[in-house]
Amino acid sequence: MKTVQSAFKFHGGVHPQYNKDLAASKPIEAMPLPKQLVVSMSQHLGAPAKCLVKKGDAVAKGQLIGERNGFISANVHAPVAGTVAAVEPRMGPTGGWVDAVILDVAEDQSGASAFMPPLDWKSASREDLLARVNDAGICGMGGAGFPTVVKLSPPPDKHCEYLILNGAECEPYLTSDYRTMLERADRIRAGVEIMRKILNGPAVRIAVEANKPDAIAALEKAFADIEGNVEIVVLPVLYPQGSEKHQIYATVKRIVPEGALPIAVGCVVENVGTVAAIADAVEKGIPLIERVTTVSGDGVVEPKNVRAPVGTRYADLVAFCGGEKEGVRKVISGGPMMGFNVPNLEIPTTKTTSGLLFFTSARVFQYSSNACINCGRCVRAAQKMDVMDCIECGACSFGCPAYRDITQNCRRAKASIRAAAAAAKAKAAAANAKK
Amino acid sequence: MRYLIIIVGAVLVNNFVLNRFLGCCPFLGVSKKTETALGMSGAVVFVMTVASAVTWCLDHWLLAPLGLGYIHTLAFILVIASLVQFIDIAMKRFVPPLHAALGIFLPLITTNCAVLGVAELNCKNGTPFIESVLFSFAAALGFGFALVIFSGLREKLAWADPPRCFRGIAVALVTAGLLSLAFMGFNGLVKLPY
Amino acid sequence: MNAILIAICVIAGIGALAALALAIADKYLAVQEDPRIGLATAALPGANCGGCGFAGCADYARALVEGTAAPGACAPGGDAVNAELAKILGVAATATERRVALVKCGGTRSEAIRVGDYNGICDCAAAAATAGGDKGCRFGCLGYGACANVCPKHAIRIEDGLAVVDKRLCIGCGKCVSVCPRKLIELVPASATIHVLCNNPVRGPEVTKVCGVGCIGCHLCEKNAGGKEANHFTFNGFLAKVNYENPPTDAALADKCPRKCIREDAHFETGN
Amino acid sequence: MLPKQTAERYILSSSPHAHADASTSRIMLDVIIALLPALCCGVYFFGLRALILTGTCIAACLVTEGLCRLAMKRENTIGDLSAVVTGLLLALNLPPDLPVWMAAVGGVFAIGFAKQVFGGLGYNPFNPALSARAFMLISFTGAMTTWSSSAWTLSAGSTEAVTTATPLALIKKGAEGFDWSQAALIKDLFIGNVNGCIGEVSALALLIGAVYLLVRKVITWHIPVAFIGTVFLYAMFKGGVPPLVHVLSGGCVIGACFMATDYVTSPITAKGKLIFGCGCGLITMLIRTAPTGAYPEGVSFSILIMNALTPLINRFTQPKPFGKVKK
Repeated sequence: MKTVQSAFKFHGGVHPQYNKDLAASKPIEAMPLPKQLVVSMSQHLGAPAKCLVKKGDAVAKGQLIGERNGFISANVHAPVAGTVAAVEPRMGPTGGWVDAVILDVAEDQSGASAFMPPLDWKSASREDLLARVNDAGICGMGGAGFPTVVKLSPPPDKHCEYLILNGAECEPYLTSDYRTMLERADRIRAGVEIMRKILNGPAVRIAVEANKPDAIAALEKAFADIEGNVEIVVLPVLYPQGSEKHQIYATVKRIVPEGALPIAVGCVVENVGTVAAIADAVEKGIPLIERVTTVSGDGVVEPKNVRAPVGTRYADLVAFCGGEKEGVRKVISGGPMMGFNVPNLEIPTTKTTSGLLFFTSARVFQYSSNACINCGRCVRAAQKMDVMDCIECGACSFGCPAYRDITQNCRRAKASIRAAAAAAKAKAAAANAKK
Repeated sequence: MRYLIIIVGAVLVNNFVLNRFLGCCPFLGVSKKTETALGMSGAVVFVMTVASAVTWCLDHWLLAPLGLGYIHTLAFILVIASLVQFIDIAMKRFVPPLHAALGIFLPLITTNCAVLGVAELNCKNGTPFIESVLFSFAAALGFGFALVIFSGLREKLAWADPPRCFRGIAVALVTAGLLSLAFMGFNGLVKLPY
Repeated sequence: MNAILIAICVIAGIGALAALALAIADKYLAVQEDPRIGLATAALPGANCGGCGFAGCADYARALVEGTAAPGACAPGGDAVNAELAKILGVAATATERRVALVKCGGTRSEAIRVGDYNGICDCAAAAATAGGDKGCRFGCLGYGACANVCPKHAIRIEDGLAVVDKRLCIGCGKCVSVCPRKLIELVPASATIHVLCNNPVRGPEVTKVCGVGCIGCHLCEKNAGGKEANHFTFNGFLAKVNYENPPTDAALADKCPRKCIREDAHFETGN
Repeated sequence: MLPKQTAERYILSSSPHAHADASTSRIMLDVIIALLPALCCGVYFFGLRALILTGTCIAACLVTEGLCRLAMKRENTIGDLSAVVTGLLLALNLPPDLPVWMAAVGGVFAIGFAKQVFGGLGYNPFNPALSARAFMLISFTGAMTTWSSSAWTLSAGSTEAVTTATPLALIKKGAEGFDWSQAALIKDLFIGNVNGCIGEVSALALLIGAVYLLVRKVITWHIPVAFIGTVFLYAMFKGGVPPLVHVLSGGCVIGACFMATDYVTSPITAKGKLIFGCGCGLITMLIRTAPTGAYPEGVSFSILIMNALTPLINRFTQPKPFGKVKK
C-alpha cells in the first residue's frame, strides 16, 4: 500500500469556490425518525422497481418492498418498520412523478427487523457475494445511482484490471463522502476486500482530491496492512475530477472511448459510500436503507452531515438542521454543479441524495443570457465535444461570461436526439410489423 | 515570376468579386454553405479556364482574321452558354449530389459576368494564350477564394440576430462590403501587367 | 453587306455546332426521371410542413410515385390537393376532414399557480426537465412556446402564459402535437365548437389546489348534454373529454360547467 | 380564480447552480484597464488633443450603441462596456491630429455598420474598431496619414524630411543610408517617443497591458506570440530593416495583443489561434514590405482579412472529443 500523486492531468476543468468548511468539521449525525417516509420506487438509474406492497400493509425494517424490474434496476427496502399509508405517484428530485410507498413510521421500532443473514466474505462464494449486492439494492451513491450489481458483473470477454474508488467529491459544499472516509475507513476497507473478491482480484486505486489530507490519512491508516496492489492516488483539485472517465484518466491514464463504459478499458469505478454500503450488506446483512446527506448552504441554520433513512422528506431533514433561514431562494438536491433544483420540500431523499443545499438571495444569481462573445471558455472547460457524450458537469456554463445555458441546451439536445432515435426505432418497428 | 505576379494579382489584389465587382450574383447566391461554395468554385474554375481557352481560340483564329472583332461579345456568350449547358448535363449524370446542391446556380454561370468578363479582358489586352488561360484560372481561383471565405462568414451570420430590416441579403451585402474593405489592404501589392 | 453576311454565318455556324454537341450530350448523358414526380410536387402546396411524415413536399411526391405513400396525408392541401394527387397517380381519392390543433389547457397565469420562478432557456421541454416545470399542474401548458416555435404557419401564440391556436391559420400538420412535452395538444375536427380545456386526470381536490379552471370529473357536462346515451363526452380518470366522433353543439354547456373548463372560445381566429 | 399560493416560490433553474466570477462587462473592464497605460502614453506624447479624440470616439460609440438598440427596440447594452472598448481601441489607432468630427464619424461607423447591423456584440464578423479604421483610411486618406510633428526625436543620421513621418513610412520610402540598428532608435520605439497613432507608439505601455490581460486570463498567449513571432521571423529572413524595428513600429504590438485577440472575431481553439496569428503576421509583412504597396502599414487590414477567415479556421480546428477513437 502506498500513496502517490496523480501524474496525469486532463485538459480543461474549472475551479469553483468549494465552501466545504461549512459542514466538513461536523461528524455524521443520525437523525430521529420522522413521522412519515416517502420511499420512491425509482431510487436509481434505470427502470423503477416493481412495488410489492399495498395500502394498509405492515412492513418490517429492511423488508423488500420494491423488486428489481429489468436489467438496469435495483431492489428497494423499507427503511423502517411501519404501515403503508398509500402507494401513489410523487414527485422525485429530478421533477419526474414516480410511484412511491408512503410509509407511516411505527412508534415502536423494537420489533424484529427483516435483515438478511450476515455473510463471511472470506468463505462465501463470488456468486453469493454478488447476489447479496443485488438483494441489498446497492446502487451508486455518488449521484447517478447506477445499479452496482451491473457494474460488478462485467461481460465474460472483459476483465476488470483496476477497481477505482471515487473519493474525489469534487462538487462544492458536499462533505458526505469526506466524512464517510474519515469515520468509516474500516468499512470502506472491508468493502474493498469484498469487491476485490467479486471482481477476481483487480488492482485497487483510491482517488482522493488533495484538499482532503485527513481523509487520506484515515484511509492510509485503515489500509496500512492490506495485501496486494493497492494505492491511494492524490488528485489535483479540479472540477470535474469526480467524473468517472476523468478519474480513470487521472489514476491509470486510460481513456474510455466515446460512448463506452469504463469496463471497456478494464476499470470499475465505485463511490466510497457505496463501498461502505456493500460492506454493511455483506457482513451485517443490512440492505441500502439509509445514507449520509450533507445539509449545507448559507440558507440553513446549522449545516450538518446527517445519516437519514431513505425517503426522508427534505422538510424533515432541514428541520433537524435547525430549519431554513429567512429568504431562501433556491434549494438544490445534490451539489451546486450537477444537482437538481427542487420546487418544494415535500420531495424525499433517495439512495443518491448526497447533499441538500439551501441558498439565500445572496448566493443565488438570477440571470439573463447575453450574446455569446466567442471567448472559448466553455470549450476550454469541457472535454466532450460530442453532445451525446456530455456528462452535464456544468463546467461550460459555470465559466460563461454571457451566462448562457450551455449545459441546459446540451441536456435538451441529448433528450431530443434520444427522442428522435426512439421515434425512428418505433417507426422502423412499425414498418417491420406491417411487412 | 511573371506568372506568379499574374496569379497573386488576380487572386488577391484585383480580386474579381471584391475589387472588380464581377460575378456578384453567384457570390451572394451560392455562399450560404461552405460545401456548395466549394462546389461552385470548382465549377467556375473549370468553366472559366475552358471558356477562356475556347474564346481565345475563337477570337484569334476566327473573329480576328475575318475582322469580326465587333461581334466577339455575341460569339462569346454563345460559346459560354453552350459550354455551361454541357457541364450541367454532364454533372447531373456523373455527380448528382453536387448538381442538386448547386441547383439553379449552375445554369447561372452562363450569365456570370466574371466568365464573360475574363474573356473580354483577355481579348482587350491582347494577352498571349498561356497567360490568358492562366489569368482566367487565377481569376476563377480568386472568385472561389472570396466565395469560400464569404460562405464561412455567412454560416456564422446564420446565427446572428440582425435587426429585422437588415435580415437576409441586406446583412450579407454589408458583410461583403466590409470584406471588400479588408481586401483593399492588398492594393498595389504587386505591379499588375494588366 | 458582305461583312454582315459573314458575321451571320459565323454566329450561325457556332450556334449550330454548339447545338449539335448539346443534342448529342442530351441523348447519351440524360438521366431518366418519372415525370409524375414533378407533377405531384407541383400539385402539393409547397408548405414543406412535414405533416405528412416526409421531409418536405418533394420527398412526399417521390414516395407517392414510388408507391410507399398514399394520397390523403397532405393536411394543408386538403381535399382539393389530395384529389389532384389521386388523379396524377390514377387511384381513387379519399376525403379527409380538416383538423386543427387544440391546446387542452385553460390555466392562464391568473388561473393556475406557478410553483417556482423558472430561470433558463425559453423552451417547454427544457422547463419541464427542470424540477418538473414551474407550473403547479403537472399536466398543464407551460407556456414557453415550443409549439409556437415549430409551427410553420405561425398559427400559435402565447397569451398570458398559455398557447392558443389560430383556427384559420392552422393547417393541422401536427408538429406542435409531437413537440409538446406535456402532450396536451390534439388535432380536432375544425367543425367542433365545444371543447374541454383541461388535461389533468387526477382527483378533484388535487386539481383545485393548483388550478382555478381544472376539470374535476363531476360529469355535469355529460348530464347536461343528454346523459351517457347521448355519448358526447368520454372520461379518463377525473377528466372529461369531448367525443369528437359526435361533438356537442349546445353553447349553453360552457356556461353550465362549474369549473369553467368547457369552452366555446378555445381558438382565436385572425380577423376576429 | 387563482388557488391560494401556499409557500414562497423558489427559483427553478437547470444546473450548474454556481457560477464563476466572470461576466462580459468584467472582461471588457479588464481590457479597458489594460489599455490605460497606452492611453496615458499617448496623452503624454501628443498632449491633450489625444484625450479629446479618445473622448469623442468613446462618446460616439456609446451614443450610437444606445440609439441603435433603441431603434431596434432591444434591451440597452451600453452596460456591457463593449462600446467603450471599441471607442477606445479606435481612438488609439488614430493619428493625434485628426479632426474631431472624423473621429466621431469613425465611432458611428464602428458601432452602426460593423456591429449593430449584425445584431450587436457577439455577431459581428469583423472587429468594429478595425473596420472603422479601414473605412476612415480609405475615406479620409489625407487626414489619416498626416502625423503630428511633436514627437519623433531621432537624432543620429536623421534628416528634416523624416520629422513628420512614421518609422514605417520611412521604411517604405526606403530611406537610404539610415542607420536602423542604432540603440537610441530601438529605445525610442520601445518607449514610444516616435510618431504614429495615439496608442500604438509605446510598446512598453502596451506590453504592460498585455501582461495584465494574460494574468487575468482574459487572453491567451497564442495570438500575440504567433503574430509578433511571424513578423519577427519574416523580417529576419527578409533582411534590411532589423526585425525588432518591424515589431516595435506601427500597430504591430497593439494589433497583436488587443485587436487580434478580440474574442468575437478570432478563432476559439489554441491551434486556430496560432494559425490566425501567423496569418495576421504574414499579411502584415506582405503589405508592409511590398515596394509598390499603397499602404505603409498592414496590421489593420491583415487582422480584418484573418477575421474573415475565422469561421473557416474554426471549422477546421474543431477539438477532438476526450475519449474519441480515431477512425
